[in-house]
Amino acid sequence: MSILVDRSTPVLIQGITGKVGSFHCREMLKYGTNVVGGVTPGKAGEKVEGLPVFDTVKAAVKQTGATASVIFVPPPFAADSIMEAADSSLALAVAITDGIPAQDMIKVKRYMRRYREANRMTLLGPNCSGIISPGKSLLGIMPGEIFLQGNVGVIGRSGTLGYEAASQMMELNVGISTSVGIGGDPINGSSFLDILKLFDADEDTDVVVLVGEIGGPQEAEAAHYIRDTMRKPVVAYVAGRTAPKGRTMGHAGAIISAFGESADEKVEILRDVGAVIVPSPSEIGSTTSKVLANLNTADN
Amino acid sequence: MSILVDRSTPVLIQGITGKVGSFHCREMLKYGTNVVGGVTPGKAGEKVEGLPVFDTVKAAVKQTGATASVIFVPPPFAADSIMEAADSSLALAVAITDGIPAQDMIKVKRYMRRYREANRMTLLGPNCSGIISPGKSLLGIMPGEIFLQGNVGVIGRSGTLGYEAASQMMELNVGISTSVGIGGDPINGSSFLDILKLFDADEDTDVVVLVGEIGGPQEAEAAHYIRDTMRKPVVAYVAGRTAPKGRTMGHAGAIISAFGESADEKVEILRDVGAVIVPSPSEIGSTTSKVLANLNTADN
Amino acid sequence: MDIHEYQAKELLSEFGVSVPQGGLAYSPEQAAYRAREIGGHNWVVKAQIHSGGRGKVGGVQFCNTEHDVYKAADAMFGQRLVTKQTGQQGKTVYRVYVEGEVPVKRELYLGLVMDRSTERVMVVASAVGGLEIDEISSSEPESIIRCIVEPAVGMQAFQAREIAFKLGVEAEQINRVIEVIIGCYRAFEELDATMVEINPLVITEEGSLCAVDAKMTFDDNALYRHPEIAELRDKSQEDARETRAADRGLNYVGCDGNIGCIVNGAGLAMATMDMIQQSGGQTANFLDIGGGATPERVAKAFRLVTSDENVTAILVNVFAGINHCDWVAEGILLALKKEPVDIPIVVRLAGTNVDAGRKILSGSGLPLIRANTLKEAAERVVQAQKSSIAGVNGVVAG
Amino acid sequence: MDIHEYQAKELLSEFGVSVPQGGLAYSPEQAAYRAREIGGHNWVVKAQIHSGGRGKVGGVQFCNTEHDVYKAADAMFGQRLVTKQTGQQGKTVYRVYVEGEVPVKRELYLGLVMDRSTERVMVVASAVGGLEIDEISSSEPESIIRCIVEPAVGMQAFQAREIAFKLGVEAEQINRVIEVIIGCYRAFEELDATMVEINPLVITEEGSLCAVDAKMTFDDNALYRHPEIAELRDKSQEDARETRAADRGLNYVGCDGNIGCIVNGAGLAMATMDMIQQSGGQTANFLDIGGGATPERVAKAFRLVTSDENVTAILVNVFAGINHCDWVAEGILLALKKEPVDIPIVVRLAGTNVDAGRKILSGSGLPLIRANTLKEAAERVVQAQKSSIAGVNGVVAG
Repeated sequence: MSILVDRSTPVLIQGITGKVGSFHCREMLKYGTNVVGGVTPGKAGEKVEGLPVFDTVKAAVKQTGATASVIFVPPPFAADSIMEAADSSLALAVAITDGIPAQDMIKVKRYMRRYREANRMTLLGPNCSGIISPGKSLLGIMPGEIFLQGNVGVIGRSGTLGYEAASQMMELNVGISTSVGIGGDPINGSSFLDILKLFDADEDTDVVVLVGEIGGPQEAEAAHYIRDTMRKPVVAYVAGRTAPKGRTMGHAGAIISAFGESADEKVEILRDVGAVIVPSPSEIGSTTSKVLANLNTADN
Repeated sequence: MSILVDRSTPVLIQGITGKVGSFHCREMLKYGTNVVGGVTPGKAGEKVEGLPVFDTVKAAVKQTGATASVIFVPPPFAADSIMEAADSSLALAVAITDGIPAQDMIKVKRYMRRYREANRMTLLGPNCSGIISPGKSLLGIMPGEIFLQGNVGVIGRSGTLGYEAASQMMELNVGISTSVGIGGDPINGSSFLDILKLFDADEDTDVVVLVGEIGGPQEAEAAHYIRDTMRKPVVAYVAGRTAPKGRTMGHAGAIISAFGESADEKVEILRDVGAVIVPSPSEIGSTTSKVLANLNTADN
Repeated sequence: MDIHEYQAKELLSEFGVSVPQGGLAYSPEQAAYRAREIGGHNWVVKAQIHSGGRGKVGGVQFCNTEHDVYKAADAMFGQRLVTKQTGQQGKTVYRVYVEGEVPVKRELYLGLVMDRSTERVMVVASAVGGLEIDEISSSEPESIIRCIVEPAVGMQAFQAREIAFKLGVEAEQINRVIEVIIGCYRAFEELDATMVEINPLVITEEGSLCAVDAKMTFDDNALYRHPEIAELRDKSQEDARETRAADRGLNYVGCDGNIGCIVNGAGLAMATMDMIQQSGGQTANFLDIGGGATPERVAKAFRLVTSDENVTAILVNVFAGINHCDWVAEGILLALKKEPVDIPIVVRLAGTNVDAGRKILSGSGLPLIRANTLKEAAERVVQAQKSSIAGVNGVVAG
Repeated sequence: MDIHEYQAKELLSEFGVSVPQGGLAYSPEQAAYRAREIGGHNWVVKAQIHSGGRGKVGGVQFCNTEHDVYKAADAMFGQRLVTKQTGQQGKTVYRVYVEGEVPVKRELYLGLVMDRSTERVMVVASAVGGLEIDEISSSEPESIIRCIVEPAVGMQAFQAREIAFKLGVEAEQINRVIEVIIGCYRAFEELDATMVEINPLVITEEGSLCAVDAKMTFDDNALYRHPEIAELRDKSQEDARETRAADRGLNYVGCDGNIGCIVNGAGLAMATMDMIQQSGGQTANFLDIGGGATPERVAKAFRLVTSDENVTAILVNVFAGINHCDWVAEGILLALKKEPVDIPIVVRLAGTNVDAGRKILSGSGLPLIRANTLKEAAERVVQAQKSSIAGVNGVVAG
């Protein structure tokens, strides 16, 4: 098992006829993702990589049975595309698009709450690199070959820092069940907490690595869950200890504005709840490896 | 027991310093309702009938412990007052105001859904005569003396038709547990169905009288519940069999526009699910009396 | 509140909906002048009445010369058009609208209504335009597309897009159709409409989009915040009795019987009408005098009911809550003192201050027929009406 | 994006917020002229910089004569004001704003921010105005009123009323305070702001309301739909390096160290900075070259980093996903060919096409220092920087 996506998950690409959409369609197919079609309004009947293109997500779902979607739609139209996905009984949408206005995302999240929790689509992103269940399925823009299959769940905001973590882990032969990018925007679809819960319930995940950043309350929220409920060990790294206060660091989300939002404060909060803190960005892999080893020792 | 209001229910009046609000404050106090204060922004510190006036509902709730409110605020401000009530941890609000725009009510209902069902205020009305648990508490504008205490629950849209029903019942010595006016507007706080469920669960209610009207889908909705779930006998009357089609009959709600909305169609639907149909508006009391008598015979 | 087609088109065009070029006329001369203004050789002359179904009764005429426009308009002015929607009395034509004829390639249907089940705005569309929506739903039900708008965020582009694609519109027109749908939704929401209908929404032979007929109705309760809409009210299109009633703050709906009803509360008024019919009578009207009925208001209600010449008996049925029976009794006396009535009047009072009310009436010396219950009231008024018609008049003018 | 006080006031006044009469000046002469235009005898001259806390460093001067206004403005122009918010380099004054002085009776605080916990707009108010919000929250935390706006319906009158009553405003001002709160919310929502702050919101001695200072920031991602806001950008208030970066589509934040960083992705960039510091170095900047880094863009990033004269070593750390290592390598060659650099450069490439990238670099003949891991990269650049400063230059200009 893995979380959210598996070998069989049928995937749509919204914005499939665009330059970025078609490029990553090809990449995902190469990785083995079960891409079944795409959506670009007005281009129904065309083909991309031999896959059918539809005018609307609902038409695509009806014809292909897709349950997940990857969104490569430009920022001014991306919020609408996410809502369309949410209204088309998809289980998951991964919004890659960077630059969606915050108020559009408030609207999207308000809109999504019209569905009962059981029927509500899971949204990853926007401004994220996607999700990968190594060896099974890749929905996003990450290089698949740096992710080794295994039993560690990874959650992070940043794409490339996620790659760094994955490659450190591969170097030490530590495999990943699923790696989830939740995206760098201040208002995003799924939080650290949301994904942490999924990993806690996933029987093929033994350890979770949380790759945090300065800014926002989400790491602190996750910490409460780690303290009160989480059954599995959590390894945590927080980037931005040297970041100047009050400045936006690339991600619109990475700005320190309240107590508990600096990297040091987050590290402290996470340590307090029992997460294993990664001392340096180069030790994400080795720390995880040690925690895994301890776990295996304890099991025997 | 009765539903929604009882002898002890502490009640606020929103718009208490207005002519209508202060008049009905007095009437409710006379009936024995536990009115504990009122709200008119900017009039905090004043008294009405010896009761304290507050600027905001929250301040009033904090000081008085009120759990219910009756709203006599003019139409342009009424939607705001209902939302204020909903945001002040009241359990019940009764909106008497007639003439609230439909879009304001859409907004109010959207707003109320921000609270989880368990914490969500029950709204009666707008454009309703209120609710009475005879001998215990009256929140509204009905003449209390025509309601005899007993074991019949009454739900109706129209105020005066509710009085007619109550007085026919009193004439035959048939008493009422609670009588609920849900109001005549097309978009209202509680539906027939909502109140039907409460009566079904109320141990002091043996029979429910549903006083319907032409227009809207609510009687048909209630019929599904009566068929599938309702444990108690339902007596139903539907007004407007002689109403011309396509015309608004006083209540903005009473307009026939779709199938199942005419009085005859509603009667048919309700008869089909086993409700006892009142053959003529003068027989609401006698039909209820017979159903009660049958119930008592069956019990013995 | 209803408005005219030309007014709806004017409003919708402010929200980006294209409409044919047209002009309003109050006379045949002005109609011909409008045709010249518009130019071309093909015009449509349309009677402006508050009703659909005009075309079937001569309210829409196609003309090829200015003289034909003149003649068509001349024939319409002052005519009473009786459609399926107007009732027997019909609606009189005081204004016509002249438009350039639009070369039709396809006709679509687009409507927005307040859906009471979901308590939200519903968009209804069909690829089969031109027919009334009830005709479409009986003859081509599967052509009907429905879409509920989530009020938290309003109509979204993807919803309009889904409708447009389901309508089978060609690629060139998709974006225009989306604009029209979103424009109509914005008009609906911003103007507190209860209905917006474009039928047909035409795709012209040149491939452009055009609202060839449009209808809007508005929420009376919200008119206070749209004075510009309230001004569009056209009393010539209302039942004169209903207009008088509305001007007096009363809710009145005219019917075709002869027993006038004065009741407080819409539900009780309907029940009273039902009861009269069950007792063998025919009601002349629905009339709800409302909650705060002062003597003056009751008196006005009286004059309104008696102004209907079909009325040969009156039933007053008041169950007083906010009202007081003594006020109602005084209102009756006031009305009958000012304008005596020579038809039988049955009065049933109940509720707040009922004894005081009855005392006032019985002490008045007026030959009013008293009833204690709804049933009694209905039976007595039916009986009195029959006797009255038979020449036995139960009331001697005061 | 930040804007100036006078611009924020102009915007807010369109939403019904009263502001003092005032005028902008680009010279001391114009400032004196503005004072005359405004009239009266009491003025405030305020340096227009993108920072709060001006008052404490001489950026706000009270004047009683036009000549004093002239002098105050003259002293401000061209000055670098260093506040708690500007960083050491400060912000230069190019514009001053002259206002009539407002007779203060009470000072309130009003702020609206995007709250990340609830993902909604939060209104923050305090009866203790005039101080910065962090000062209020440390000295008078119980004075702070918070209110979350439900996005489905927007700010409601009752919420504004609750805030106004909690502020203890007197009856005469309640409605004006409500108008200001609702006006600020509308401005926030309609203009895609991320922050609106009025501090102090003054109740004047005559009992009217006045926004004496105002600040607004905007969502960069939404500027495309507000061209009128985008035009308010004042590059003179930005770090010149950051301006250049933004103009090139790069995310750059200047720091005070000497190791220049070129990284793809914000998270990795921060981690790289952390790693350099842990290895004993000091970073000169945060720089995220983004996802679609073409050779041209990498070259631009190079020029940007080397234009900082403090930089004595550079670390390129690219983990390619969308990017390809070969593109990055070509970008490096392109940049160094055009503008040779005589400081050590450490390059760490990983991810897509890493072998091709390494090959390009090693075949270039440039004396680049290669690193395979993040740690190695940081250690080597720190070492190279130290050696470089010690006079042993690791790179011979191409």
